[in-house]
Amino acid sequence: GYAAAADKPFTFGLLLVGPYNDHGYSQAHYEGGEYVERTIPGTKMIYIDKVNPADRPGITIPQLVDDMVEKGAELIIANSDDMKDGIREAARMHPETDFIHISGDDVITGMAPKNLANLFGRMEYGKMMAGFVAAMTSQTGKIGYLGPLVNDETRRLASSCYLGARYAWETVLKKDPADLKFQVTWIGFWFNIPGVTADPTQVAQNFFNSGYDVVISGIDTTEAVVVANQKIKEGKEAWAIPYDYVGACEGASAVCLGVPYFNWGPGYVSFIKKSMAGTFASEWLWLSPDWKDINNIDTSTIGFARGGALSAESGIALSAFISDLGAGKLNLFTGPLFYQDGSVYLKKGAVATDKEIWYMKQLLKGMSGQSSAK
Amino acid sequence: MRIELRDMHKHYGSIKANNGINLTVEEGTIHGILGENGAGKSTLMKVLAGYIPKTGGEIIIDDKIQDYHTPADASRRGIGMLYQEPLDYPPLTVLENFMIGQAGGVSNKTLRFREKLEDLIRHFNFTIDPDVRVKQLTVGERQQLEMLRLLSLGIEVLILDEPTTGISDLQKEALFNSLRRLASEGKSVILVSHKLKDSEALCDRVTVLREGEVTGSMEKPYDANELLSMMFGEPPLPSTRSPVEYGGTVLSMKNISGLGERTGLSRCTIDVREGEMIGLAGLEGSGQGVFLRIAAGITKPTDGSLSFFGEDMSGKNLHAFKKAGVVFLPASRLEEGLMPDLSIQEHFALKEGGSSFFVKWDEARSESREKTEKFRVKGTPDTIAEALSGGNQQRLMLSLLSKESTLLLLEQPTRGLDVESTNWVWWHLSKYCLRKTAVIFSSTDLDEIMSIADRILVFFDGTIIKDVKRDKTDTKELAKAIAGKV
Amino acid sequence: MTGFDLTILLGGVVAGAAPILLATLGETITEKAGIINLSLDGTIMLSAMTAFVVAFNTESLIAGFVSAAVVGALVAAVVGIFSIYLEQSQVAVGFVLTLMARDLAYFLGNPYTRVPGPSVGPQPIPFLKDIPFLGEVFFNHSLPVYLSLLLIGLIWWYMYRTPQGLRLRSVGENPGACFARGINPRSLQMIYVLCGGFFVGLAGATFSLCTKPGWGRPQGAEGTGWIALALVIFGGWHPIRAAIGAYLFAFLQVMGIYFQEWFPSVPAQVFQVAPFPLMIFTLVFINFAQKESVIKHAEGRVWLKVVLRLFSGAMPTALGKPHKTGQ
Amino acid sequence: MQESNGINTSVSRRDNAIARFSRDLVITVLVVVSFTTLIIVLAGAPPLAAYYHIFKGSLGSWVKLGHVIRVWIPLTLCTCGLLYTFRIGLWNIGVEGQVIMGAVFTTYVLRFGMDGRMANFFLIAAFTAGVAGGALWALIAGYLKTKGGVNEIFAGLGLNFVAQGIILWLIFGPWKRAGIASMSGTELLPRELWLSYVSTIRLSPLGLSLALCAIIVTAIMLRYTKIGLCLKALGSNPNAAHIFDLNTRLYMLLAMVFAGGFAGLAGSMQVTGVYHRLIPAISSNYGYLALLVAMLSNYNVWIGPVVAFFFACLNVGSIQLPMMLQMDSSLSGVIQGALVLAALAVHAWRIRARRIAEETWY
Ligand SMILES: Nc1ncnc2c1ncn2[C@@H]1O[C@H](COP(=O)(O)OP(=O)(O)OP(=O)(O)O)[C@@H](O)[C@H]1O
Ligand SMILES: Nc1ncnc2c1ncn2[C@@H]1O[C@H](COP(=O)(O)OP(=O)(O)OP(=O)(O)O)[C@@H](O)[C@H]1O
Ligand SMILES: [Mg+2]
Ligand SMILES: [Mg+2]
Repeated sequence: GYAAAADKPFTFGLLLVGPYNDHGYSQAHYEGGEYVERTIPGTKMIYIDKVNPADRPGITIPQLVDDMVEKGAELIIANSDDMKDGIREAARMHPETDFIHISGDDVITGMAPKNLANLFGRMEYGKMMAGFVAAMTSQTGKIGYLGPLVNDETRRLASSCYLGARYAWETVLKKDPADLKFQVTWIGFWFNIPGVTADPTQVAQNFFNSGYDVVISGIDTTEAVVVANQKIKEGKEAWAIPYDYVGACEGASAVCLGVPYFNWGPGYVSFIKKSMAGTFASEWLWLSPDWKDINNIDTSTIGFARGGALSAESGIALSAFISDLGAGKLNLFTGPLFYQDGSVYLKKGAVATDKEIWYMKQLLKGMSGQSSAK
Repeated sequence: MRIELRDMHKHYGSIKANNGINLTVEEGTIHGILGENGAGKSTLMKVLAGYIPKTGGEIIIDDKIQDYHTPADASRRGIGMLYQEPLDYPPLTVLENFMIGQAGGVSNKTLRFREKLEDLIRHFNFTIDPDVRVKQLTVGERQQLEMLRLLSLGIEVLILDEPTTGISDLQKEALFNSLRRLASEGKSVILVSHKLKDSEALCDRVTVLREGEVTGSMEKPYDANELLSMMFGEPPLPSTRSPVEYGGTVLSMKNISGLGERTGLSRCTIDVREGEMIGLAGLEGSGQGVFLRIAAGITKPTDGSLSFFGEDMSGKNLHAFKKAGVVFLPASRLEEGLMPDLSIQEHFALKEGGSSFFVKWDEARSESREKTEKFRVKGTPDTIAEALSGGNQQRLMLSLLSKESTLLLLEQPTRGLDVESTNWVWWHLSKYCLRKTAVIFSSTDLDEIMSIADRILVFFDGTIIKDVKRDKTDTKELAKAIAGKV
Repeated sequence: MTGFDLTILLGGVVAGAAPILLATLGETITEKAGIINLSLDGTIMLSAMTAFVVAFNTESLIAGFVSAAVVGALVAAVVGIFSIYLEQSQVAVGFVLTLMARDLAYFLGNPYTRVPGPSVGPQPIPFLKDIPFLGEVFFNHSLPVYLSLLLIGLIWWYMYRTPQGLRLRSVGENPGACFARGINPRSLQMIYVLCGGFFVGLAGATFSLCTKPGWGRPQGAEGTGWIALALVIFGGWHPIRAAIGAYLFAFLQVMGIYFQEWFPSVPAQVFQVAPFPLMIFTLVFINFAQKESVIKHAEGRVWLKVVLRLFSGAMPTALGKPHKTGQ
Repeated sequence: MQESNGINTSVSRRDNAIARFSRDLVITVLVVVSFTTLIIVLAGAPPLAAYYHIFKGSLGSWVKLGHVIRVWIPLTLCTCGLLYTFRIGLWNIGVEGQVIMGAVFTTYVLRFGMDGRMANFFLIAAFTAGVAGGALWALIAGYLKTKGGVNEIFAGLGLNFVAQGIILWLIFGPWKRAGIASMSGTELLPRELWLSYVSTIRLSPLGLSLALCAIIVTAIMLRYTKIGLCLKALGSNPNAAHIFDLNTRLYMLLAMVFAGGFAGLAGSMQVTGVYHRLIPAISSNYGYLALLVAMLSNYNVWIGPVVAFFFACLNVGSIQLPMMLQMDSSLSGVIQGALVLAALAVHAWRIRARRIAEETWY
């Protein structure tokens, strides 16, 4: 990249996997882009949403990148794991443009060209909080996790959820570990594609129908909350924890325990500043929450917005949990931890390295559900 | 009720199906409409019945000009029609067929109509079971049912379009008796037909149409020759063919049985020799169709053996039969015989077997030119088959036959043809017999079979109940056989 | 989910089948009258979108359902006009509309993607819902579900027990004969095309306001139209057998979730397509059951007869061949 | 459609046919434009801007033209294939699944060449496999039709969904990336196995020439060969087949094989030329779209590719709508559908007009 001339605005492009207004993952990115426009004067966002073969048959990532470059984009952000190959190919085609791939690992694996960087947030902390409040709230001790597709990231996040839940169940509530059931059901993609993925609505309904009273969503869309709402109308006890987007609890205060969300603004800003200054470099950035205030829009990449259904005492417990995490008093990725098949993940007392956390090879022992698409 | 038609016109594009027809039908009479194929009979009647719109002219009922456009209006004015091709619902039951068009609303009216129907059946002493499906009835019974339905609507004028095709003489008698009865009850009946005999037997008065115009009309007693000349211009010459001596056995069937039509075919055994002209008599659908199709290799027999020139054909496919020189012409031309959307030229290109990958268009064109010439087909190489008239379609099919054929199987080859075309067809086919080709044809017209065939097979309920030389029998005997009495 | 409870499962089936059942019944009516409305898949999407958007803006569920039904009827009207009055290929028109209506739905519904909106609440029927097993399965649902249940019997009664129903069947058998009997086949067919489309529209509304509340892309109704079309055949153009087919299908879909855990080696996605091979097999069998030789073979063998009757789908004779202008 | 009688000379028939065609075209376009404009206004967007962006987004630059042609190639291949089945009166709606299976078979072969050696050999083998795969899938539908008596529309539909299931099973199962199961598809192919393209316009000359060959071959097959004639004949009246000793089943299967073969080829193109891997939506709905193309071009082998090109422009250009106007890009689908409907309507209206003229002839 090169420094943008003062007169002409610095244009950056955003490739969103879902609808920009999906109240989930993509909207979080979209608003991150808007944040950049607000905070760095002279920047302009162009975006294209629903970038997935189901919604835009026949469209390829390089093709979209070509178009954005034509429109003057100097930095392009691809926000989904499954744009990996496309964005790499495009980066090779356009060496003078800078690229950020969200949730990718090309930089670690060394496959990334010089103009491609990776950015992600340490959502496992958010997920721990989600699991924590889930276990604090659950009456039946049965927690359902609505998983997307199986890969390192999703295994990592599901496991973090479980660790948070287990901590609340055993250490805070002092209940019998045997009574905690944590079930992961994968639908096959980040959102429902009829006839392709399992139907998240039906999966969630099945959770609630068979005694699970808290459903944590790992997917980008809001089925968990919608179904929970239906269930309380039927007079059942049901809670849900959506994902990704700070506003995901809107209109669902009766069932929503809170939402772990991404705040992409800070990450974007740091990269775009570099690109404008011409100091953009291929790096792997994995941003933590700002423990001083995890909901600070200017500093914290990961946040947890509390929902209307969160009880007061759970709320207090959550605050304590968060401050412990922040102070480093508590690290749930500490051994002994075992994989589902019983093999060792972390030896007794060992603390997981970033790589060990990033490449989570299986679900953890104590969780049920598929560890990998066999 | 008195019907008068003044200067009726019905045009189809350039074709004047009816061209200024005047006609009067008196109350309580049976009025015959005679005419060759395509004379305009059906068209005229369909207009009268409100089934098709007229192009011009007036319909006057009891001295009042009436203008109506649908069959409903017509029947409200007391006019009902039995169409040439039965318009009913084979999969539904007799009672349901009877009800459709009469019963409305959502309340269940089955009982009332059942009574009504059974009364009528008794009145005309027919034998129809209200609960069987119409597809199980014979053509005759279907006509009877249709007639009862019309009468129950309070019809004053009953139109029948060629009701005597494909029904047994017994059924024909039953029909005629009931028609006479209707006339005696003061209703008017209009009977459309090709067949002089029928009209003579029944009608008080006949009107003859030709090329859409009235060529004359006549009271009883009728002068057949004069009627014929009204119908065809000059009376047609009866067909003559020189006798041929037969050669070896072409086709031999042993205990052949097969499925199809209503009756199927069971345990049929015959030998056919070169140069023979065999006529298949019997009611439509008594097994002739199956017989022909099995012989042609289109339908596979369920058991029995079949051979050509001594070679066993069981298990052989259609292609093998073609190789053996078997040719089959079905009764329905556009449905089974020709490709409606293909031009005459394309038909010849299609017939031209050969192993070449590309089509030889120029050859096809020239061949179609000369053949249409030779067979007097009214059309150019580019005319599509659908646009040809029935007779011309028949001619086209004959022109597609190859000379080398050893066995011709013809299903009602003259159905729907006027006498001239008919004679021409037979004259043409007789040439095949001279070439030692065996010809087997079916027909519903006994007289035709008697005059053409030199050997006759009578079918009844899927079996051959009679197999005689023409000169060893007579019409009466055959008629009885057709009705099942041997 | 280890907790496998038949009652809950069947309850879920009855509820889940509601929209596809409505669509299937609607199409059964249309095809019984001799017209194929191939546009089902798109129609459902378009009406689902309409239902949600209208209900969202007017905050009236009724308005949502009504407008959806109207939209369904409108699309059907296009099919009807093209095939009955303009004498165009029904399959062609229907297919085009399938794609077009779906895209139209996505296009117009775009601003409403994933916005939380109104949805039909459950309406357990007092007393009835307390019947041990049946209560949970049949009487613990929302109104659209009850409607779908009700329509099965209603439509059967109308078709086979009323003179009007007789007309409906007759026009599907032979429109020409209807014309000769003073029934106007075209308007009659048009009526039932509209009527069928109306129910399909309701099916769409049931999706976006009840079964899968909300609008989005994908909405979750994609593909059901095709399944409904297959079920009509599966049901041999008989409302009750079509309904059985619909429930069988819903059952398989729900089971997919359990299968995922019972056969972990098979990816979840595969179970989603399980019903289609089944449909093909049924169609083959239906055809097989109508073969003359088979029927002859069945003579005397009672059980075989029963099986054959089960599969003997009597297709309306004039299906796809509307009445041509009288010439 | 057919001339009422063959008397008028072919010449005069041709030029008044052209006149009729152009008149129809104008009417159709007018109808569609007004309809689409209405829709866009309904969606609260500026129609002219929308059309402008679609145009600029499809033909605005060489690169974009390249993208258009890359869509046009598989679309044309499918359309050509469909002409065979339409000729014999089969509604091969299963073309979608045939594209998918073509892609699957292609990928299967290429997986043996992942190390990138003997690339050309593997590419040729892969294309052959692709054709075979599509043809095979079509044959199944064909057999269901000829032997099982299953209406080809439902057989085809069912098989489409089955193919979808198979491709998903492969991507999420046996062919998944190590440890990962994701919609993003199978492992990326090595560059050696990508169809070489002119980088300035991202266009593969091989693909282009394949499509052009397909058009010419089809044109010749249908007009000048026995097969073409027989297909037409059977399409006109299968019941008369035995009179001309035509094997209906054989020709039905043959037509299906042709259709499936071309569709499979399109599938190979998608894998080697576009996505460079197998993804669940590999067919990109080109099969269904091709059905519309065939209909709109009135099953004419020369008009077909033109329509296909126009449709490709719509598909590529419509991406601008969300970018520039926050409109959904499915507008392109609406326009395409409206076109076909309007064309059908105009066609029907013409027939009516002619009939009325004849009725009132004196
Ligand atoms: N579909 C059509 N298109 C154009 N012309 C047609 C069509 N159908 C019939 N005709 C014309 O109608 C005339 C006669 O056809 P039709 O078979 O109805 O008459 P017909 O008197 O029964 O002939 P035949 O006595 O030989 O059976 C022919 O000149 C034919 O060209
Ligand atoms: N639908 C039609 N289109 C074109 N021409 C027609 C049509 N119906 C009838 N005709 C023409 O009208 C003329 C009279 O036909 P019509 O059916 O009345 O003859 P017909 O006397 O009933 O002959 P048949 O004894 O074969 O029934 C025929 O030449 C035929 O070509
Ligand atoms: Mg007649
Ligand atoms: Mg005739």
